[in-house]
Amino acid sequence: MGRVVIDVMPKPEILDPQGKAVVGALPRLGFDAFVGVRQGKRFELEVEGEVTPEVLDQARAAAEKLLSNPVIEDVVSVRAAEAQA
Amino acid sequence: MGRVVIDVMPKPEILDPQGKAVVGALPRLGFDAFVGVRQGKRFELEVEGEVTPEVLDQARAAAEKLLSNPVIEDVVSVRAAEAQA
Amino acid sequence: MSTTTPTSLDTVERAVQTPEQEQPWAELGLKADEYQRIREILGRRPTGAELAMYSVMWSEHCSYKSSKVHLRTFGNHLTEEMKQHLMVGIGENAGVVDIGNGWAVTFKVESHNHPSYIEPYQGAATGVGGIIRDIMAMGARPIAVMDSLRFGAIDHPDTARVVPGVVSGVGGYGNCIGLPNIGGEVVFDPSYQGNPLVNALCVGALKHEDLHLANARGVGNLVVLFGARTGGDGIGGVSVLASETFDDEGPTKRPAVQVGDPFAEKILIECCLELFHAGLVEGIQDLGGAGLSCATSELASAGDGGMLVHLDRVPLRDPSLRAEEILMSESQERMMAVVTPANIDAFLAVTAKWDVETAVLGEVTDGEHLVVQWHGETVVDVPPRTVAHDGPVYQRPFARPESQDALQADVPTAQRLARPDGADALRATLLRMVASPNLCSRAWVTDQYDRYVMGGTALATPDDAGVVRVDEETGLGVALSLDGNGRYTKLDPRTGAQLSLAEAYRNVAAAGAKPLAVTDCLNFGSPEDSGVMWQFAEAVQGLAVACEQLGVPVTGGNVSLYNQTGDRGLDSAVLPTPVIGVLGVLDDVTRRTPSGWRESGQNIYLLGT
Amino acid sequence: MRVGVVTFPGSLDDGDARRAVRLAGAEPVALWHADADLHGVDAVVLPGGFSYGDYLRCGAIARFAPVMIEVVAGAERGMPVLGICNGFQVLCESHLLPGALVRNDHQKFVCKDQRLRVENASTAWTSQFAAGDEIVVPLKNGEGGFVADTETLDRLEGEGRVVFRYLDGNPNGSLRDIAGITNERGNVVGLMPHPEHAVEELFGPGLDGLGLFTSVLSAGLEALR
Ligand SMILES: Nc1ncnc2c1ncn2[C@@H]1O[C@H](COP(=O)(O)OP(=O)(O)O)[C@@H](O)[C@H]1O
Repeated sequence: MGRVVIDVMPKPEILDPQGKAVVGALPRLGFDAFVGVRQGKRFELEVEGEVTPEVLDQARAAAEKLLSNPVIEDVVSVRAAEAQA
Repeated sequence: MGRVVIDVMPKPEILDPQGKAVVGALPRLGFDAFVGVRQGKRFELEVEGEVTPEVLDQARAAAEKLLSNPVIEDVVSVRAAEAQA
Repeated sequence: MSTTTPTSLDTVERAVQTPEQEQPWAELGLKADEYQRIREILGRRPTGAELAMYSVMWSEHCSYKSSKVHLRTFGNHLTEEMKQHLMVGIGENAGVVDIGNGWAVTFKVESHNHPSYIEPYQGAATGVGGIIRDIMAMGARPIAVMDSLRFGAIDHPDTARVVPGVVSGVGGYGNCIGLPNIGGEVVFDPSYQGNPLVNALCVGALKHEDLHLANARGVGNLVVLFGARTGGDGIGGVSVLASETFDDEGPTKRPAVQVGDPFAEKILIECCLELFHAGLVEGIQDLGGAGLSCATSELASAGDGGMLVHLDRVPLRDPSLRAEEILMSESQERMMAVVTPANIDAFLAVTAKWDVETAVLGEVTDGEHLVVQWHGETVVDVPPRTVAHDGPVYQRPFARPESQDALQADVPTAQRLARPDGADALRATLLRMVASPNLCSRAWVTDQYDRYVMGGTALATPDDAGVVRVDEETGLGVALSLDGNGRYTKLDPRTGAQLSLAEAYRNVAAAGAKPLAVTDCLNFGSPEDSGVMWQFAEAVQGLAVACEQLGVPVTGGNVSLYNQTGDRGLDSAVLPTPVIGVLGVLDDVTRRTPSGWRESGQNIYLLGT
Repeated sequence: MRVGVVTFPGSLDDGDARRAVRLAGAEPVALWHADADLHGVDAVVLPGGFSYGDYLRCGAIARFAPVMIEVVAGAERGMPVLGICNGFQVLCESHLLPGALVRNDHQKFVCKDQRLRVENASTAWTSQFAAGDEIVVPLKNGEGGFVADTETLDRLEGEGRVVFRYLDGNPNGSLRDIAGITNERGNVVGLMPHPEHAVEELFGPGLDGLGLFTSVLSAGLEALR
């Protein structure tokens, strides 16, 4: 079993209400080191065999076409990962 | 500016309705390579200075305490990343 | 894809050969005499899968073993007048009431208390999902939901975890599935600190001819499972069996909580209704607590024959699941139907249209055996009635607690509860009251619930009763109110329960509806405490008598016991909290009466005593 | 006049939209997501709900439904298309309308009677209103915050393409209080609030929503003339 990991983040200039809520909550819990938080998505896609270049191409296309909305999000990475047990 | 990246995924044994919806949609768009999809969260936390070991400790604690729900999610990684422009 | 080797499978054959094998009945919550009874019923030791089935079906939650003797009281107080509109009474998935014009409604309230404490969002969400499936199983289209909530002290830190989670869980599921939320309650009291109460009600509407019951009839008819795949949800308890029976590998990780998928359930509703309307379903049952164990044994028990089920045909989310785990799994958003062979292709065409995964698991058989096979080997062979209906019945001791007198004598004296004197004091008291957690606006909660979806809501928050339209042509519809008062019930369980009923009845009547039927969720502490049991017995007696006087039958409901933590006996228990739902009918919902002043210049009258 | 209402898996307000079409005097036609055929309707409503559970992003999966190819083609020909709530999200995901809808700034689902101002009364769906009219219709969503880059927002404002604006406070963090917008041609309109829940006395906050559906009717009648 192979695995592809895709990371999608809200564009820096777009309002991120979830990240904003987190950055507000952190200091209340005593975590004072962080000045900004953004919350994005991480997808793990499993394939039957190995992660071939063709699989990666499909993953890249899926990331652009379905998994992200270019108006508000950027695909920050598409990469093969070792499948965990 | 330093940056910490935290990845949180639904536990493997827990139903992931979001991943299920995506894995159903992919083949309809012609992406037939993927047999399973899980959707998690990626947080990017910014700090003023460098990502020191103390910052990472705080990030780890925040990941466990606020950014994930240990009943249904796992923190899969907490790491420093180079700040992008 | 099976990970078990045939040699490690605890088959019926093996059970016969190894009568002395130790079994973890105690870990599964069975008492010694209960285990003994299972052995007597079967004439041998149960297999692991059978033990799993009996243990879950004979649990308090499924068998009502502590409450059964008391619940019979409702039946004893059932008069001809009360049966007049009753199409289906206590005992089915939900009661069904005739509301005229060929229409009927079915409604029921159920608890999901403990799971909502563990994981507030998912616990509450799956509670809503569960009660909706009960309503679907009657052949009805669900048309509205309500929720009655009890939380600990408002300023306790854990309340800040539980409240937002529960409220967004109720909303998240109901909103996404498209059912208007038309009312409920929110109450704070320290007794609910470790034991919040999440009671959800669903009401559905159907034409008389669409009524479906949960039974498996007709030898040769097919037993079909459809909906979500089966995962390891809610089977923590049975993992002890894995370590007993299997030595090839340790049990894999099993989730402690269930995650709801309201989208899957919305699809399931539409799919079921299409199946019903096409006449493709002979019998139907939802899968809730105890999953396939419950669905197969109840369908077979209520039918006229036996049932054969091939467990290896169950579509799995987690291929490592073992036979007894599949039987126990509480994965959500699944239904089981009985279908004639002639209809199966049409049935599969409908489920395919809705993208609902479907598996023919087996068939209705001659005789009185529920047989479950795993890759050709028999792992269960039991008389279904003994699992589903003939569970243990307890006569728990009950006694009025000695503390009850002191509690009742402890009336607020003038010194302890000073009466306001003068306009200013009155004003201050009023302001304090309207700002108090149990009286203030519920908008923070109700603003998170969709009350408009389906377009038939004629009353919802902030009114005392919710009103929804059933028949768009005539305006025929129903009013519902859900009420409880744990403080009154603690002071006097009999009268307290009656007051809750009276409140719900009044709310429905005041909305302009004729009250027709009652559902109840009885939330109490541990039945092993004689004081709690007394509260329970008194409350049920009070309700039964009051229902008879008002002429409205209890059509169904739910009992939730063991709502207590700690070892302070009765003081560890939640306030005894019967939550009562009353349903009434309006010939034309546009003639409902809203509460509150509408225009200036109207007169105000005070009715009653 | 025949107005199609699309049902996606997870659509919830499709029945309500059909009722609204009927009460406005048109004939509602149920359209199925998997059927790439508009069955000759004169206009289309994409209703509210949670298509595909709204799991990935609201409207993201519905956008690829076979019927949407026809809806997009129709919209480009000038056919009136109205997207309500989830339908608005689908229109944005399909790029028939600019911008996107994100999680409400307060992070909660909100259901309330919402006052709106009709800013543009010359679209296919607002001709029965006068610019500046104030209406009340239910608002109910979890992800209703309208966002777009500043340039897009300025263009929308400049071209008068903001159709509805929130009054009495912004309920979800929408930029510039935008509740609904239109395309350049004025035939495609998307809005977060639910006009189909304000078409019957006593089953909603009033009748203010009916105007959208009667507007498209008169647009249709114009076209016939
Ligand atoms: N958990 C809830 N879910 C839905 N509606 C609720 C809930 N709690 C309260 N409500 C609604 O809010 C309104 C006010 O509730 P409440 O203050 O309990 O009213 P009352 O005291 O008149 O019974 C009622 O319409 C009630 O149905």
